[in-house]
Amino acid sequence: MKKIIQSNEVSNYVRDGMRIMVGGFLANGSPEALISAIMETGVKNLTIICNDGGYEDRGVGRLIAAGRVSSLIASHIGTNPAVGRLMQENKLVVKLVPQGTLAEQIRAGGAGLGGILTPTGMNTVVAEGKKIITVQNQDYLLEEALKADLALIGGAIADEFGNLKYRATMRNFNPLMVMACNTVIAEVSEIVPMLDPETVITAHPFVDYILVGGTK
Amino acid sequence: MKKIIQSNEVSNYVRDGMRIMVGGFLANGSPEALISAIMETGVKNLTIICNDGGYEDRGVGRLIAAGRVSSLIASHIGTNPAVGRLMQENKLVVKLVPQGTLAEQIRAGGAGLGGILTPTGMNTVVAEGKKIITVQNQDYLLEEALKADLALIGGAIADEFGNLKYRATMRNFNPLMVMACNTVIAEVSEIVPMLDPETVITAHPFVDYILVGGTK
Amino acid sequence: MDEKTIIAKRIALELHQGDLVNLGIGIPTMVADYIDHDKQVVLQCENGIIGIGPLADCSTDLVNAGGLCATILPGGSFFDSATSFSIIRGGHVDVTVLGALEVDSEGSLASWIIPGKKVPGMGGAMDLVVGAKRVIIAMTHTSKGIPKILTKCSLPLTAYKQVNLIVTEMAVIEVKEDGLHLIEVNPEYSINQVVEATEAKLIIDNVIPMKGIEQ
Amino acid sequence: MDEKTIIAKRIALELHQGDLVNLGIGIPTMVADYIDHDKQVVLQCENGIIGIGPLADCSTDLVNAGGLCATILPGGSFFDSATSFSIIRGGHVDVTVLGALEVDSEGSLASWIIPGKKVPGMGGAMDLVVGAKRVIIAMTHTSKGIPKILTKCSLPLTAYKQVNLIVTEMAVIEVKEDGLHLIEVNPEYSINQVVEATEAKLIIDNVIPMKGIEQ
Repeated sequence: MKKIIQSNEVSNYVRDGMRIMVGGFLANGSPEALISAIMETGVKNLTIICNDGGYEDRGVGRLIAAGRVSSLIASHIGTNPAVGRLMQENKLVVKLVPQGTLAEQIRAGGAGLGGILTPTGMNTVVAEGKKIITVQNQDYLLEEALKADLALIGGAIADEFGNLKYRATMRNFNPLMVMACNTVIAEVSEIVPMLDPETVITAHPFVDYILVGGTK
Repeated sequence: MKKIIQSNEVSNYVRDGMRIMVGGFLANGSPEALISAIMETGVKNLTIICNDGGYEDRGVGRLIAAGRVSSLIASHIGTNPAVGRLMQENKLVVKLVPQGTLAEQIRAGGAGLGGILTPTGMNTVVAEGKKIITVQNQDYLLEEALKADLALIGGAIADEFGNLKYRATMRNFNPLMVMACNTVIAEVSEIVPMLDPETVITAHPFVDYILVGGTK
Repeated sequence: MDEKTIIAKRIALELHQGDLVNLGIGIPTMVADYIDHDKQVVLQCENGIIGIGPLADCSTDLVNAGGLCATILPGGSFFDSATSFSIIRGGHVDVTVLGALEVDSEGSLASWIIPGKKVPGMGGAMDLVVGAKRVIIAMTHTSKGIPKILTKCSLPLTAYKQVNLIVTEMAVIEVKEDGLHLIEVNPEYSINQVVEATEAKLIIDNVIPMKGIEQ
Repeated sequence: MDEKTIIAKRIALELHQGDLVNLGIGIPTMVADYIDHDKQVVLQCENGIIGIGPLADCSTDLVNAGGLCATILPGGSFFDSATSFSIIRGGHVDVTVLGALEVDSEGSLASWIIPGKKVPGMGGAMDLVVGAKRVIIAMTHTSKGIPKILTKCSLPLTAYKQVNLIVTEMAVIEVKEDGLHLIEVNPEYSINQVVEATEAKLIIDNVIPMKGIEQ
């Protein structure tokens, strides 16, 4: 039912300057085969939204280390020395966001909400320049919804209809990102005939393309 | 691990004037045995938050029809004639909320968010008296988070640890409400040894008491 | 063919291959019976299901958005109400088909309350019409002769300027920036009859016979 | 016993029957090794797991919040990052144990950035300290002799007024409305040594020997 693509077809869906959400938490649940496929294309100047900067040799960190990323929105960059180096060389702009805020901003983007009202980051530099909204005598920071052109999803198992479930902690940001992007490519380790309807995490209408290539 | 209670113990956890969230959608996934147990107690003057008014003889509608409810927050009341009748007699105050807004307000209550920014209800009576927040040139209605004292959960299957999954469409508002209430009583049709960790919908720390009594 | 069937058959033509569709209660539900099976249209219900199938006896734990016992088709899935309305509000539903009490020349609609008379509530309708990419209204053209397509809705709105298409037993009307365009008329009626049954001004440029309603 | 072990053992005493606990990276992770098994403390990791177990070889698809391969205990479950932070921000975590670069007399802490030098990012720490019912800081008392418990944090804050307890290898300090109360001192140190190693004013009323650190 869904379009199964090969890794050399990934280039059809990415272009310079694109805004891309990439699933994974410290490369756990990151789409390594899709990232490799994008490394093969010449695309550059990408804006990447991901939980963290990954590692130089794993996860989204590979794209960063290769100089393909000009802007990164993440909660943590301490595991990838390339991030700090490129920031100092003014080749990479990093926006750090509290992890729960990032998750919720992406969810809001997919859910048609304008943003979120969170207590996280109040009275810190995170709050600088942002609106404070008071609800029932408590102050909340208004953090705007996030969307992107493309989602690269990992850690999944698909069924023949294109439904996804995720393996263990590989779920993390993946099911949030599928809702918040115009195009979704999911890397799956296997395709089973049909998932139990009660265990589907991402329903098939949200998946545009599937690449079979994830490690099992 | 969790405290298993009998229906005559439910009275220990409810009292007059309590604010209670009740799961279910037109009584599908409503905790009928818990509702019967509450009917047995003398409690009254309840504030009920539920998707709808149920039916006179099914779901939360039974509590309404019996005059136990003084305030109802719901998205739909057309299936229970008792609601309209009690409203006209000034015995029941009803606040109608768009269904997606209600779901998201309850989720926000459980998630520690102050409220939500939704386009739903803009330029309608739903917007009256509420703050409008503009984000990226679009106007959104600020709808405040909802919490309650007690959640009555239905449609569930538990494991011996107290984890829950829900049967088919009985999931609806149930997993949102467990997060938004101080005390949670779940009515389950059965207790299995252990649910697959990837299929758990409500994790056991959110469940305080379990009543075995739901219809299978 | 009764008027409900005419409306349902015509709307079925508006659904395309792979569309994710939410059908409201009443006439909209009937649309499901006339969808071309080759199209692989997927039906969502706001109570938490993608891939709802035909009605069933109540041996299942599954109901549709009208509370009636139903089935799930292969490939379907269940989710909670917050996820369901993320799908709806987030613009992931391609088409929603809903009934209405009134629709007006700006594409606003009223469907959830008749003050002092009937207060069913809005249920999921306000989210659906704001969130769905395309909003189709399925309703009889008049209420016992009284027009329901108005210059301006008189009842409290469900949403402002969200309707894309109005399908009645008499006509198909498209809502555009400049107003209501009469695009199809049921051959059993004249254009004049449609105009007379409509309070709002209709822009009449290129009317064709109503499609999809052959016996 | 090294200073990290002292801190971890003392903090383990703060966790109670049935608590849902999130342990940060570093010393906080070590706390897990000293929790009394009868207590049924449940560990949550912000990457989406309740019931995390010991580390494992990487034959699983499961990592802890430090990215290390781990296991899940019976009764555990997985969820996405939005749900994980709903649990955290929503006040459902009973205790979080985190490291810090600085803590101050108001209970504010700094832990995520040394401007111009090191910018690891805040990860989930800002949500954890705002959301958890109780915030315990696990850190060495000084950084090579330079106090980390200050009148006022000098580094950018992780959160304002959220810390409840500070546990170091020298002492246990409780944060109250009126300031920092020195409540326990490791018998290897004198109260004076603790005071000298602390920049913030300590309220000293009823000090007892540090609990739980017997060999």
